[in-house]
Amino acid sequence: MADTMAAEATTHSPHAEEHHTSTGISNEKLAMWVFLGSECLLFGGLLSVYMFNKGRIGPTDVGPNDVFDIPFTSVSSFVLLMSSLTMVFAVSAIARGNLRGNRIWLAATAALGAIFVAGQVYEFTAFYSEGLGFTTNLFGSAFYSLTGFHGAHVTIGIIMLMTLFVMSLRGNLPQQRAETVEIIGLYWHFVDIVWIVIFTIVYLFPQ
Amino acid sequence: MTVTDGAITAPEETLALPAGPVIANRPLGVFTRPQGNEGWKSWLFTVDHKRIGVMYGAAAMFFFLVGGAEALFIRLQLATPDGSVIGAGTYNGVFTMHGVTMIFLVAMPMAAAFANYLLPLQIGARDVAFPRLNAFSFWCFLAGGLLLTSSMLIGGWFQNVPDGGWFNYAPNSGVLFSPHKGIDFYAVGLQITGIASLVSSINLIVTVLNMRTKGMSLFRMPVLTWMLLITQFLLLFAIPVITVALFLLMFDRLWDANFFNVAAGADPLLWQHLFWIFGHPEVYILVLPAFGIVSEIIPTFSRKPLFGYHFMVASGIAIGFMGWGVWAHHMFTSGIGPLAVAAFSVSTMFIAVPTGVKILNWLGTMYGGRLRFTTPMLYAVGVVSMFTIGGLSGVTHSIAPSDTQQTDTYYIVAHFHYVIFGGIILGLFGGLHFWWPKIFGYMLDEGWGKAAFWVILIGFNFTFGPMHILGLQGMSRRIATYRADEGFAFWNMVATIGAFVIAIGVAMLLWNIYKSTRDWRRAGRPDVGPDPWDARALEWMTASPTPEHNFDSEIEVEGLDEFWHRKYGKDETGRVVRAAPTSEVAHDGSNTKVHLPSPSYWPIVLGGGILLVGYGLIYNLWLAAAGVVLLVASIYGWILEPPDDPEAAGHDEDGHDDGDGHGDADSNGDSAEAEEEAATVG
Amino acid sequence: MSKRPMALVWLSSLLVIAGTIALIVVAIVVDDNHPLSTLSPVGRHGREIAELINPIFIVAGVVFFLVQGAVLALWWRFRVAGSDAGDGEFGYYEDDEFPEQVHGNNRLEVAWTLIPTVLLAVISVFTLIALFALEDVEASDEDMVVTVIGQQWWWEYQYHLDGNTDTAPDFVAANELVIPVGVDVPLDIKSRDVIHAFWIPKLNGKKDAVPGRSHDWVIQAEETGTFRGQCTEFCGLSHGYMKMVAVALTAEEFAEWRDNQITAADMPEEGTAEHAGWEVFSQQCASCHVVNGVTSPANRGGDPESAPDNWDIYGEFNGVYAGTYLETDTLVAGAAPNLTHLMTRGTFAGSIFDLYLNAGAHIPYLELAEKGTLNRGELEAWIYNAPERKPADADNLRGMPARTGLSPDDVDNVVAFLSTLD
Amino acid sequence: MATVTHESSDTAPAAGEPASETPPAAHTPDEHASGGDHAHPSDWLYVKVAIALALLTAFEVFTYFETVHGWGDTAIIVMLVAMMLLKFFLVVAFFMHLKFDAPIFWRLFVFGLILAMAVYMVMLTAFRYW
Ligand code: HEA
Ligand code: HEA
Ligand code: HEC
Ligand code: CUA
Ligand SMILES: [Cu+2]
Repeated sequence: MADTMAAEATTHSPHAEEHHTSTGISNEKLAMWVFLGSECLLFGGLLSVYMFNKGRIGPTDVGPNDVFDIPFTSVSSFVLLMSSLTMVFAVSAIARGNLRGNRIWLAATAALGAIFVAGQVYEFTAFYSEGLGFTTNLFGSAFYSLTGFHGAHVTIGIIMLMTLFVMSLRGNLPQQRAETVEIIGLYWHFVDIVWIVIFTIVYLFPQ
Repeated sequence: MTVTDGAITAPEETLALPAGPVIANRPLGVFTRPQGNEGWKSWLFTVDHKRIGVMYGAAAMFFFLVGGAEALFIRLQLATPDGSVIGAGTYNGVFTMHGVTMIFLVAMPMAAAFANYLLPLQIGARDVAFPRLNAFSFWCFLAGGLLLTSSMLIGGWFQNVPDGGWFNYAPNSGVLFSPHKGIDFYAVGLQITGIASLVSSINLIVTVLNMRTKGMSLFRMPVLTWMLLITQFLLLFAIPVITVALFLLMFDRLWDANFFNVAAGADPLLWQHLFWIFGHPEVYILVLPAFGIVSEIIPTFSRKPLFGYHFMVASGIAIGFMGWGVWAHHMFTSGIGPLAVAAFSVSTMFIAVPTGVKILNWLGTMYGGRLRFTTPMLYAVGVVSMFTIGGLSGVTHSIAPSDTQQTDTYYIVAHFHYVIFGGIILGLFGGLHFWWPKIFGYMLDEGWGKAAFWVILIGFNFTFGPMHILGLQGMSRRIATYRADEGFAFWNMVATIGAFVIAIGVAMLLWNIYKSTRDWRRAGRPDVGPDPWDARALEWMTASPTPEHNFDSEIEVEGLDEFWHRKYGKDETGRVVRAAPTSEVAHDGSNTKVHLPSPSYWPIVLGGGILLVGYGLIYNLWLAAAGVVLLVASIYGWILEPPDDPEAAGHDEDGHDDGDGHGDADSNGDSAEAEEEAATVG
Repeated sequence: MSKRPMALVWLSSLLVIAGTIALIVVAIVVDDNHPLSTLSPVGRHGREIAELINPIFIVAGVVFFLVQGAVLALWWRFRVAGSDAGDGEFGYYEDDEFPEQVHGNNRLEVAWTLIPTVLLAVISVFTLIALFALEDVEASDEDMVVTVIGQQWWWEYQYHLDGNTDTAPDFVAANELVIPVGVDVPLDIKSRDVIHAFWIPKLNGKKDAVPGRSHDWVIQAEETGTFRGQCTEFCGLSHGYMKMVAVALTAEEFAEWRDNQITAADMPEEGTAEHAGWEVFSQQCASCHVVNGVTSPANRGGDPESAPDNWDIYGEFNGVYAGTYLETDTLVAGAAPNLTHLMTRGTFAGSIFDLYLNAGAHIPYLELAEKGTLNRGELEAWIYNAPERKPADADNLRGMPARTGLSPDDVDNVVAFLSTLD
Repeated sequence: MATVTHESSDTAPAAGEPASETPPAAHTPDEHASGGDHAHPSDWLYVKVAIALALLTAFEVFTYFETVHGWGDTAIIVMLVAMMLLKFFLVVAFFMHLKFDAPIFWRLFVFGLILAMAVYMVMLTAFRYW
């Protein structure tokens, strides 16, 4: 949805170089922040559902301690964290007019994101083989829902980054559109901070 | 502005992306934009906030008849003891659909109709911030609404209808206890209308913050704009909560998750918390727009500015805030701890304070005024009076110990119909009469309007007044029938008669619309002019019906009630006198040089994709996959679409004569077709 | 036009309001024959609640009158005659007709913020006092605690005479909760399937029965008598037909009733209609219903040696007088009322049918089985085809299935057998 | 018509009421320096932030292993939450430019954040503690 929003602009303000708005802020960027405010409630809800339910399992059920592989998840968390760095590089490259740099960093961000998602897929299959399915117990349902929603957000982010990358290749992402990259970047960083929270609360909290 | 092929050394493709020069050409053959405003297409592909508003209104009115018909069946079944008009199973489906339809498909979209139509006008804007997104919100809402409503027909009459009540408590909503597909329809349908509300809330928030005309600072905005803004914020933060709840429900029902599986250790109260964290802000989402409408109508017909403008705004904000801290008053008996009960009981009570401020300020506005009881004014004063009754019974619910006697009885049903019908529906009907001339260019008949009001008001009180008594005498809600020896027969019969009186009133209202339209057409009378009521806010400053481009030129605002102050001034003695005739102040809509966004195919296609995904989730995942493909395709189509149709060369110069571009009474556009001109095509 | 005599204005509006109020007051005060009314409490809690809310109703009434009166007064005082809008002439007022343009008044605003605040602060104090007072359970000689279990669509009562709800109950009853008068009876409210709510309006407010949770509640009756109730949380198909009754007896009567409930049923003599009924019952009914003493766990597909079944998902104990979970892990009720003392009840099937035709006020509760005339027609119809009498979904283990395979003789015999269960 | 002053100039609100006619705010980009070319922090700053984030993460993971388990769960949770919040605000402030950008973004986002925390905290604690 984010890119559909971001893509709205010129339909109403063809003179987009100059922001013709009451606050001086572009509509798209404001919309993204408003949207992120709303996302706080979404992830907050999912996280609460997880915290509420993680302990509601029988003594012999598969629980967090049985499946979590902290070293592995730490690495993939680190990868996602670093993708935020490459993302800001992409933004700052295009802001300076360095289109090639922008492309490189966009691709790098997407790649790091993809590694993270791949790690998540691996993690899910590993957990599944250890006996934790989506339907196994409340912990399973809540865990997969929360991390799955996050994974879906990352995936959408990757698709948007790839789209930007292709656009850039085809010359449709000139410096004047730096804000598009910045807006997608906001989304990307948000997904990252959500993971910061998930990683701490879901994985690292003493069970 | 439109740049045709070759005029710029444009790269292969062009995109309607933010920031940067517009490079318009035609990327692939399919990605053109539809043309102008001709016939039905002009409605399907429109991105004009006014048409979208009208469509919201028409859809809401349609669903109101559906929900009202369901209400009549409820009342028929309950008219006598041991009623047998519809069986228990059907009854459960009927009251569930009645509640869901009325809340999500009537009250919310009807408020959205006013928000879409009026919000940009009141802040002097050309359109909302994201016109295509706005169109998408509508189609998405309609998709959700149709999906929900279709549950009554698919697989047999009322066979697959949601039957868990509108708040659909777990675990009764699980597959185990409701094995047919009804509750899937509920979960998926509300999820879809939720997306619509969320998108439109983002859009409207950005619109208000960013699209205000020159000088329109926040505290010069009309109170309606303020209330709508607060409503959008409530939606922004409340929708995700129900989204989470509905996802859990969907996962449980469709893919065997355990969120509400008590045997696996789940606690059903989780659903209640999530639902009401959404649900209580939701009731203020419903009522604040109506409050805003009342705040526009009363000053106009009192010939006075709104009493205590800042307090009205502040109390609206206070209600918005406090609305987040009271949700558990719906759960006083569900087993939350005594401290929680105490806290939520007290927090709930104090919402009466800001609400009371509103009521009293309306009275203050009327005080000393020159009150003209036109139809809109009747409805507005009706709100002041009837909402107070509902509010007061609300305060008696907030007394937690006595709520244990009241909850889930008809006393509650009485409360919320007084606030909802007496507050929201009356308010919205008032708005309908008030802005009708602005939207369509002619007045509704006052005689019929007033008559309909009185019939509705009387019927309403006869329907819901007795429910207070029934509730206190112990009649539970959601029961398909009651025993003869329980003593509920008399007042139930009164309520049923009352409901049919309301139906007559509603029929009179519809007849009024039909008759006024017909008379106006036949007599060939001219449009009413910009300002039939001598009103105050900016929307009255442009021609009626509003031209497609809204205002001929940008308005510079210097104060609250700008339009009124342009019409009136004070002479040396301080008396209010006419400063300029309305015709001089208002725009006549003749400017044809305003740039307008082209219509677009993609919002409705995207809505269609979502509808497919919806049915797919319920019936067959392959269908959902097809829907996803359509969805992704239309998102890319959306992005790749040029901002204007390159074929429509000279788009700007050609101008936009509005003609009767805003449809006829029944808003389906078919008879309007003939009168519309193909304005955009060169 | 607008200069009507104010006296007349007030008179007419007052008349309308007074008329309405009179009607309502009559309707409420003449509160006879409303067995579920919250307005005429008989229990301590119901009374305390009423004492809390009645003054608040009055406060609300005063606010109601002030606001409605203000609306009417402003209406009559400040209205100007209407003009026709539809006649092509637009604009409602002559240009020079303007009232004073008042924008607001801060002192008024503060006043009408503060006054309701203070009022509500006072109300909230009383509310909190009442709230916590109602939490207390008054000690009594009785240790008894009743576990109340809601299920689709009837109520089970497990009596724990020693107050220990972790052990097996002493006996089990259905739909009619019998209590001694004048003492607080603690309840422990649970559910076997979906959420229900236990509510005897004349005694106390309601409390939800939530599966997986156990809620404390308490009822007390200040007078002996029969008090009706209704499940008030929507619980699916037959929610409207899920009622219950509380019966308050004197201490002696209660003891008599209790001692009878603990006894098991006697096996009917062979060769009698009752015995024939028992045979049918064992085959057709005992897979769900228990009659202590004459049905066996084997009837319920259990192992006769290892009886009784473990049916309670909340505790570890084995209930002797249990219904059966047909499917414990999915938490569908599937349990059926224990019928050991069916005839000592006044109603059956979620208290929607009277078990005796002439019961009414004439027959004291304990003498129902002796003196009452059995409501045979309804009972037979129920046994023959229960879902027709009360909406149910027996295929999904919710409610009692039709027994249309029974011959008229079988039904007669079963009823004969059931009549011995007193 | 006699000399007419424009009414809006003297619709002064009743005494004491906050002035309703606040100076025109719209179209003066009051909240924000300009439309997009605000001072971008240097890439080196980003790298420093990233290093801080990495270190914090490393320390977080470190708490998980045996060495610090002697500290007790509460202490660990407090530390973890502190580090989590620090990381959170580093990303938001620097990577998402909130430190440099228009305050309205900050307000919108933080409002959602605080609302979410408050509401869900109340919900979760209500289950257990009150
Ligand atoms: C438009 C929708 C709307 C509005 C505005 C309100 C407003 C209020 N509601 Fe209502 N409510 C509903 C819609 C609404 N409600 C619905 C739909 C339900 C049922 C849901 C379901 O179960 O299906 C419900 C249920 C409901 C309950 C739960 C009842 C139960 O199920 O047990 C409670 C409990 O506290 C409650 C309280 C209140 C209060 C205190 C207000 C306050 O905001 C009212 C404030 C207004 C006034 C008080 C009047 C004006 C004030 C003055 C004139 C000042 C002087 C007044 C005093 C000093 C008292 N409502
Ligand atoms: C916007 C909200 C709204 C509105 C406007 C209404 C309007 C009405 N409601 Fe509403 N009602 C709810 C929201 C609303 N309701 C909710 C949320 C519930 C709770 C549901 C639940 O428990 O889950 C509820 C429950 C509810 C009950 C309780 C059911 C129960 O608990 O068992 C009853 C009972 O009388 C009732 C009656 C009515 C009536 C008579 C109207 C009337 O005012 C309706 C008037 C309208 C008409 C009469 C339409 C006119 C129709 C025609 C002219 C003919 C029709 C023609 C065609 C279809 C072509 N409603
Ligand atoms: C599959 C289970 C099942 C079988 C078999 C069954 N019943 Fe029932 N019975 C129930 C349930 C469940 C109820 C409660 C129904 C209700 O009130 O909604 C019930 C209620 C009753 C009641 C009313 C009890 C009360 O206290 O209100 C009677 C009497 C009764 N059954 C008799 C019979 C007889 C006689 C038979 C056999 C001919 C029979 N039942 C067979 C499940 C069963
Ligand atoms: Cu049980 Cu309603
Ligand atoms: Cu509420």
